[in-house]
Amino acid sequence: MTVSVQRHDFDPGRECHLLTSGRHDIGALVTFTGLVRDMAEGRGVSHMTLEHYPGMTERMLEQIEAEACARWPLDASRIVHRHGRLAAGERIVFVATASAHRQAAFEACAFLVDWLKTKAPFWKLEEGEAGAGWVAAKAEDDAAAEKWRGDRR
Amino acid sequence: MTVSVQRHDFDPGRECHLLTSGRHDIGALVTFTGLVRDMAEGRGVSHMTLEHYPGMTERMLEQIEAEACARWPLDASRIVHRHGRLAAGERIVFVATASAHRQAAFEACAFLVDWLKTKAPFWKLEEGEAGAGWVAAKAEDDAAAEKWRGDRR
Amino acid sequence: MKLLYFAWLRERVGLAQEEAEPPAEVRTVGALIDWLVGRGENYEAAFADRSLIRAAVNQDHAALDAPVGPGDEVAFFPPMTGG
Amino acid sequence: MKLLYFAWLRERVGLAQEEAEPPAEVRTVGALIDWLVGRGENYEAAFADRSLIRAAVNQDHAALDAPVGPGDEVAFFPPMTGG
Repeated sequence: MTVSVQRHDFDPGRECHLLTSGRHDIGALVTFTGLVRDMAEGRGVSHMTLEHYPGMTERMLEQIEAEACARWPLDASRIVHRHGRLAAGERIVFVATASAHRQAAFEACAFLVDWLKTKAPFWKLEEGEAGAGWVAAKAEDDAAAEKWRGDRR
Repeated sequence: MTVSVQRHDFDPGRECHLLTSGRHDIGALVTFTGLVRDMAEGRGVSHMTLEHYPGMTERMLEQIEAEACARWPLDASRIVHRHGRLAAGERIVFVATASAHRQAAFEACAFLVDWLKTKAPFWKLEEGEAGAGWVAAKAEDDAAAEKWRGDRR
Repeated sequence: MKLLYFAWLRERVGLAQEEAEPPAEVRTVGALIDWLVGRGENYEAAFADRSLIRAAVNQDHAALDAPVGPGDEVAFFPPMTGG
Repeated sequence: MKLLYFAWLRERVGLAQEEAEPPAEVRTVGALIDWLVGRGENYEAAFADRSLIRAAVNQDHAALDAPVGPGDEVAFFPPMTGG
């Protein structure tokens, strides 16, 4: 159950290894990797700069991870979120959940990604053909986060 | 969109790399890794032998992968399934889905795992303290596969 | 006709595969099972609980009323437990 | 009171952070925004559309009616877009 907020890249394979090595009680490991797309709503994107609120970011990520552990029987979990300027194709975020059973791992991973998007203080500045601009929050992200609210276990 | 049925282990990190490297259009990569648990319904498990139906296995995995690609806008997908005798803690199966958007990647990955369990001709022989025995299919796995039936897109 | 058996069906029949020539009136998976059961106790034991039998014809899942004929590859196995 | 601004709020205010001493009657996040807007055009532009303003008090998300006081760390930012 650890959280990292960092400028440098991470290695999804190594993260998976650290979560499961030496553990024989894990039946399912689900991971999500978010990457910088070269296209957003029809606009070309060359780079993405992630600004964040140091201190609060770690607090929020730890809070949502604790919430996931309270809702699902997780054996391990991990969140890595990068900040700074990233090029198209680069990794932004990694979320992994391990559980005895696959449904818990899938649901907890989707929950973490949905909540992270609306609760962790990150802001994306997109650079592309049309110049630079702050990415607007999506109503569908709020809806995705909201759907877990009534779903306490 | 490739499928492998093999005796030897796979490297989740390398699989992720192969799916996304050089691609700048992928926003979300979701992976599922299934592992041999040392406990199943209260019984200790030391090893698991996976028998399969060579030929049909590959056909079925390709069919369900094609079905996932027809239902969701996937940029890439991958299924690796091992057979033979595995020790507790070893990896059994890897499923990965890549898409521009996270919801498609999450749903398609869960779908592939659910369908694989009820359509791909694999059978597990568990070895443990209490001797060896064939694993019985779970009604919950049928139910998990069934829930996607009405959900065509 | 090529017959294949997997998992505990293989163990109970005592064979992984065999060539068989059922009579011409055996035209479905279900009729093939009936014919096999008449061939000996090992088949009888293997097919005792039909609710646990799954079949494939030419490597596609097949129901009991699916047609079978000479030259087909027919496999019998318990419900699958992969993944 | 320590004030922090992020993303386009930071750009419009023209500051990433500042120390401020609002009068004692400023007791909520909403009242703090009202007071800031009176301080200059940069604040007015930053807080023009309040539906796009989110706040945190001492690094926890806070609503407009959340209390603020001397010694608090108060941050203002647009809706989050991480992940």
